[in-house]
Amino acid sequence: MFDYSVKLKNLKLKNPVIAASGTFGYGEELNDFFPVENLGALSTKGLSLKPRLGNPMPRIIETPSGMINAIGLQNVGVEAFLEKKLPLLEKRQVTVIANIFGNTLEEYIEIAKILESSSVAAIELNISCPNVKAGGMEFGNDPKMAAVVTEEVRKVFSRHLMVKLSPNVTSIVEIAKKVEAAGADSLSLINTVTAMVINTQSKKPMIANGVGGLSGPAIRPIAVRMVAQTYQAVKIPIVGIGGITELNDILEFMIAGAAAIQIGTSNFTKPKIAQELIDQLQNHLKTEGLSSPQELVGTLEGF
Amino acid sequence: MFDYSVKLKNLKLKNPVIAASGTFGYGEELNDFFPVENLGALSTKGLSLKPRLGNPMPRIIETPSGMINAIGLQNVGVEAFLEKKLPLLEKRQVTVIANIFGNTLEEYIEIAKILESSSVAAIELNISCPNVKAGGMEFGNDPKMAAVVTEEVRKVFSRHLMVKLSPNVTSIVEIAKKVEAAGADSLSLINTVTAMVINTQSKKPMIANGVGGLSGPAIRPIAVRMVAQTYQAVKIPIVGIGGITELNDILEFMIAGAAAIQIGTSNFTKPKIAQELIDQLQNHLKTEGLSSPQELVGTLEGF
Amino acid sequence: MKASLIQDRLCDVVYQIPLSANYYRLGLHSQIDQFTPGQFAMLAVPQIAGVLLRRPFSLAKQDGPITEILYKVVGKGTQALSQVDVGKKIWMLGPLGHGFNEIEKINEGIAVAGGYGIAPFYELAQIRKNAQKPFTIYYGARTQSDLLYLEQFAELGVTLKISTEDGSMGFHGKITDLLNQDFAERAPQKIWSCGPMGLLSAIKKWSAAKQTDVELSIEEAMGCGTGICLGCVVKDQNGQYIRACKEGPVFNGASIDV
Amino acid sequence: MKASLIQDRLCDVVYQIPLSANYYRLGLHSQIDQFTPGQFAMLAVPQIAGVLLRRPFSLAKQDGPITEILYKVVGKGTQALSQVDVGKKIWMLGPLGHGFNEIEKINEGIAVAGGYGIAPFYELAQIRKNAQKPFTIYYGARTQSDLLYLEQFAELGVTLKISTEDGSMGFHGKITDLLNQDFAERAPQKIWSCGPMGLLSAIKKWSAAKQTDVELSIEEAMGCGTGICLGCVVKDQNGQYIRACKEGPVFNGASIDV
Ligand SMILES: Cc1cc2nc3c(=O)[nH]c(=O)nc-3n(C[C@H](O)[C@H](O)[C@H](O)COP(=O)(O)OP(=O)(O)OC[C@H]3O[C@@H](n4cnc5c(N)ncnc54)[C@H](O)[C@@H]3O)c2cc1C
Ligand SMILES: Cc1cc2nc3c(=O)[nH]c(=O)nc-3n(C[C@H](O)[C@H](O)[C@H](O)COP(=O)(O)OP(=O)(O)OC[C@H]3O[C@@H](n4cnc5c(N)ncnc54)[C@H](O)[C@@H]3O)c2cc1C
Ligand SMILES: Cc1cc2nc3c(=O)[nH]c(=O)nc-3n(C[C@H](O)[C@H](O)[C@H](O)COP(=O)(O)O)c2cc1C
Ligand SMILES: Cc1cc2nc3c(=O)[nH]c(=O)nc-3n(C[C@H](O)[C@H](O)[C@H](O)COP(=O)(O)O)c2cc1C
Ligand code: FES
Ligand code: FES
Repeated sequence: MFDYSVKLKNLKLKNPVIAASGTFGYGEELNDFFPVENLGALSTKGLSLKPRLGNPMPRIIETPSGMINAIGLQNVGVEAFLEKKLPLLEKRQVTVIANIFGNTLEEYIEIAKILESSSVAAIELNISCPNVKAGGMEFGNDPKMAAVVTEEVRKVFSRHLMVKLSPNVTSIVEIAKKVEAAGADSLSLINTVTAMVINTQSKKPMIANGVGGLSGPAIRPIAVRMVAQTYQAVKIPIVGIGGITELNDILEFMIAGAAAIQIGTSNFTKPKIAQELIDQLQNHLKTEGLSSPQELVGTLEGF
Repeated sequence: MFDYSVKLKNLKLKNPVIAASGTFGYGEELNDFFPVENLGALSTKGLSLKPRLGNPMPRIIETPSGMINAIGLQNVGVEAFLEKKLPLLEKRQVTVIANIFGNTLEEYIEIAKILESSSVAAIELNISCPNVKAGGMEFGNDPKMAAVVTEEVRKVFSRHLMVKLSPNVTSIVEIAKKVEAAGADSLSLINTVTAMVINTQSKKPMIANGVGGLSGPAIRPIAVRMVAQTYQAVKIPIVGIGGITELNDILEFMIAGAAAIQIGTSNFTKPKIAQELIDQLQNHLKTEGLSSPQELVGTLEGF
Repeated sequence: MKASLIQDRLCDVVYQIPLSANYYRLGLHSQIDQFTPGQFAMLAVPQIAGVLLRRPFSLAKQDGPITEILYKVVGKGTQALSQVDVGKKIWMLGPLGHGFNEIEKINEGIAVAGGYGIAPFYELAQIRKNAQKPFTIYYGARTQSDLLYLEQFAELGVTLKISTEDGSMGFHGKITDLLNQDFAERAPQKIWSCGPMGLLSAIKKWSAAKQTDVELSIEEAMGCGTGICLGCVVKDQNGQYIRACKEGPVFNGASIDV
Repeated sequence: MKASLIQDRLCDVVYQIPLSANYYRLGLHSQIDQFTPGQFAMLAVPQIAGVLLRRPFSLAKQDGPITEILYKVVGKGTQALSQVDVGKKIWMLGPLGHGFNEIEKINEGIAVAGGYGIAPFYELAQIRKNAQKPFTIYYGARTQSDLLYLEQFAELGVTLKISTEDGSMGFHGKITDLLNQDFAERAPQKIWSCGPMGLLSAIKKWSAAKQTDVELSIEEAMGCGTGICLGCVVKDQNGQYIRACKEGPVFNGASIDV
């Protein structure tokens, strides 16, 4: 019996394909176009306690096989999300993962509390955010801070807690282990790689914020490496992210150890890509005679 | 008066374009084809105390706008280099930078001592190498170890000491500062980004070593970011490396703060690229009415 | 005007005609029903040398199943696009965004266009003609060879008011100077404008001074064209960022900060 | 044979002929003087979808200024190559590496080829013909449609010994079985071989048993083709890694570990 669903501990997905945070809006934008409820899950644009204006323009620039963004986490805020955006997703029975971030530990906790009494299936903790109280050092770049924020959110949120890891660190494995010990249910990786492009005419960065986050196929080999390394070090499920554009990319991540995957930048270049990959993956698994996606996970040999 | 030469402290280059280590052999391979002496300098394939066999095949794999290599630092060893390879470079009056690495601190020191009594103009210390004595942790990923190896080599090598930094760290700025304080004359960055591609048929990594180093245009925006950040933090000159394929890329690095640059992977895709870029850069500087490359360095605004 | 559903379709290239000044007319067998001038499409240009994202282009004209795009080669994506031969295929996502309003209703509407900002006015002129309304385009360019579609506009009975920066054709100077001259006494009933940001700012200012209704089609770098990346925003009158691709690209001049 | 200097030249595509089984004959206006069969070139295939590196191909034939490449579409680089129309241009770096030896000297030399390993033997057959030496090619393939250049070899007076895995043409079975049959009593004077690694290993073993001189043209992933990346190595008889692109791709069978 073929079962296409995936269980990340207490989070059940109808299939392993998740739309990545910040690359699928709040699920309403592609509505005419795409049956959002077909997704394994939708990770929302990052939510903060208060609405955020975001960065000035320009915010994006293409790079070789990639793009840099510095949207500045523009979002409606967690309250407006629950009021205005979530109902549509509820109506369509989408599995919603609320991607959240704060500038202080208190903000993270506050948002998580608010979400505890909502219908979202899970929180994805974006810890690649500068901690204003710690002088701008990112939560996600310091194993200790990453553990603290996980632990505190864990206390106030009882459903699935996914923690999204930053690749801009010396050892993602060390952070993964700390976050696991602090009570995370799963890990998603990777977030974007910090990068810059310079306009050689104006001598200014091509995005207003100076640096931004590199995503797309360019970073896929970095992400696959990090998933493979992390898989060897933790027991909780891993969600693989980075440059997925075709079926073979999903297979790479799953073989490396990802129980589910997220599609980001590819939603921009091909808005129906998630649906196509959901179908293709299902066909592939059946053709290979596998009874569930799980059978592929972590089958990497010789590493 | 237009002056195309570049001074990295005590190291004078006839132009700012250096062939990157491991991507131009020992200078003899492209001989028929390319007047090696036209290069600003040539950084040799990484040299170790004893000859090294290198990794099994496959050693390279293409990735989106990049490639991964795990050559395993195959090289003839420092003695054979001095005896068999250096004479040709001396004859052609090439400015030679000896790229060196060791598995232990002692090996680094030993090689540097040997080179002290040779004609090489500079050492480029490749610290992205696993330290066998410290359980495989890379020298270059730990600020303290990076400083120690710099300091010790500094004691035995009196000419130009360039230290090549790894991008696989949380803060390249922190390491740069430590290495500067330890006596480096210049910094070159970046080395390759650790990455992996999986063969989804065989379920094995596409390169025998498992992981390898990502290079090429894909990593350029990461490298430019790191150069810009490091330039703000150190006083010694910076040599920019990563994905340079055309004139505009060189300008990006120089504006970000690189006093010179190295060309790596592009030598594979276009063996005359270094010569072309030397000419194009010179023309550009003249057209812009600059009297030396130095006038571009660190002119980045709004960061 | 009935809205066409967004579609993403692999279209045959039915023509690719080089014009002056690195401009091309591209015909795509899109099978779009119709679009509102000002709407655009995201084209998947060939992914040469690391090109990843699609590129936005105004829809210039619909002729049965064929959509025309007027584009200028400015970088590697448009360069790659210009190399696509007739008979090859290109993915086109569209029509996207909101176009110009009141095209058939307004009696004395004028357009102000600069550069490839002329594109939407080809279809717009057709609609005005079908609706038997007069139509004048103020069309500014650097030099004569940058002026496109002149014959087509003549056929559609459009009154063309041309200005060039170098005086090689029409009025010598800026398009706003020409507007000042022609509308010294009165104001046009409505302005539809499309072109570089500098032009749009000038037209917005000019219209405000004249207290005339103006719609601006703005151009921002676009990542997705569908509202999901937040890469293309512009500030509205409340200082909030709204999306050029979704809420725009055509905005009421008063509602945005350009 | 005098060696041609390595050059990197932007060549016109003069023909691009689709054959069976996804094979193509590509004609490039390279202006190479000549090459030694077994030498190869690095072609800059179109950099579609992140393709970065050049791809190595054996030089199949030189006809005046035109170099012929015989290639099979196996991945995205060769796919992109097959889309390049006549009249477009491609960078070609070559001739590279060391080719087969004693082509004109040996009296009773045979070739053993598999797959696109047949390519170098087109020129080699021409040289043998010019030198008035007989030439037999043992040519193994999966099935009949994988067999290329059959007419050309006939014209050049080559004796073709064909084996296919499915028996659709010639001997039904492996090429080594056919060799065993034909050379039961004696051994060929020399073997030149090119094809997949599996074939080369088998031929090396077979030749060693027969104590016959064998040259193998080996195929490894290549980053540069010029000896600077160390990405294409093979072990020599001392266990040292040597470069397929520089010391090879043709090696004396005894000198390498395949
Ligand atoms: C709604 C909308 C409608 C449009 N309609 C049309 C239309 O109808 N016709 C049309 O021709 N265009 C139109 N455009 C513009 C079109 O989308 C762009 O011209 C196109 O995307 C350029 O792509 P490219 O790859 O050729 O250029 P890119 O390579 O992306 O470069 C674009 C510009 O930026 C510059 N640039 C890029 N990188 C750098 C760098 N590192 N340093 C300095 N400068 C740099 C280039 O020189 C070039 O001028 C429209 C845009 C929008 C948003
Ligand atoms: C000296 C030499 C001479 C040669 N001569 C010829 C010749 O004359 N004619 C000829 O046709 N070829 C020749 N080749 C081979 C030719 O170079 C290759 O076929 C070509 O480089 C393939 O390029 P590609 O981009 O199409 O394939 P790639 O996309 O690079 O892939 C190559 C192969 O690897 C597989 N592959 C790639 N990525 C993955 C992955 N992630 N997981 C699993 N499998 C994967 C592909 O399916 C394909 O089979 C020669 C090679 C050498 C070294
Ligand atoms: C435009 C854009 C906005 C993003 N916004 C967020 C965000 O709000 N929160 C977050 O955790 N990640 C965000 N990301 C990161 C993606 O979710 C994803 O981790 C990253 O893009 C790598 O995947 P990809 O290569 O498939 O795009 C954003 C990425 C992009 C491109
Ligand atoms: C095949 C290959 C071999 C390399 N060998 C070395 C080496 O021996 N020592 C070293 O310091 N860097 C080595 N590098 C790294 C390059 O010198 C350079 O830092 C890196 O490739 C980034 O530059 P690029 O993107 O221009 O290639 C090697 C890179 C490649 C691709
Ligand atoms: S282009 Fe992505 S939101 Fe507008
Ligand atoms: S392909 Fe680079 S050394 Fe042979």
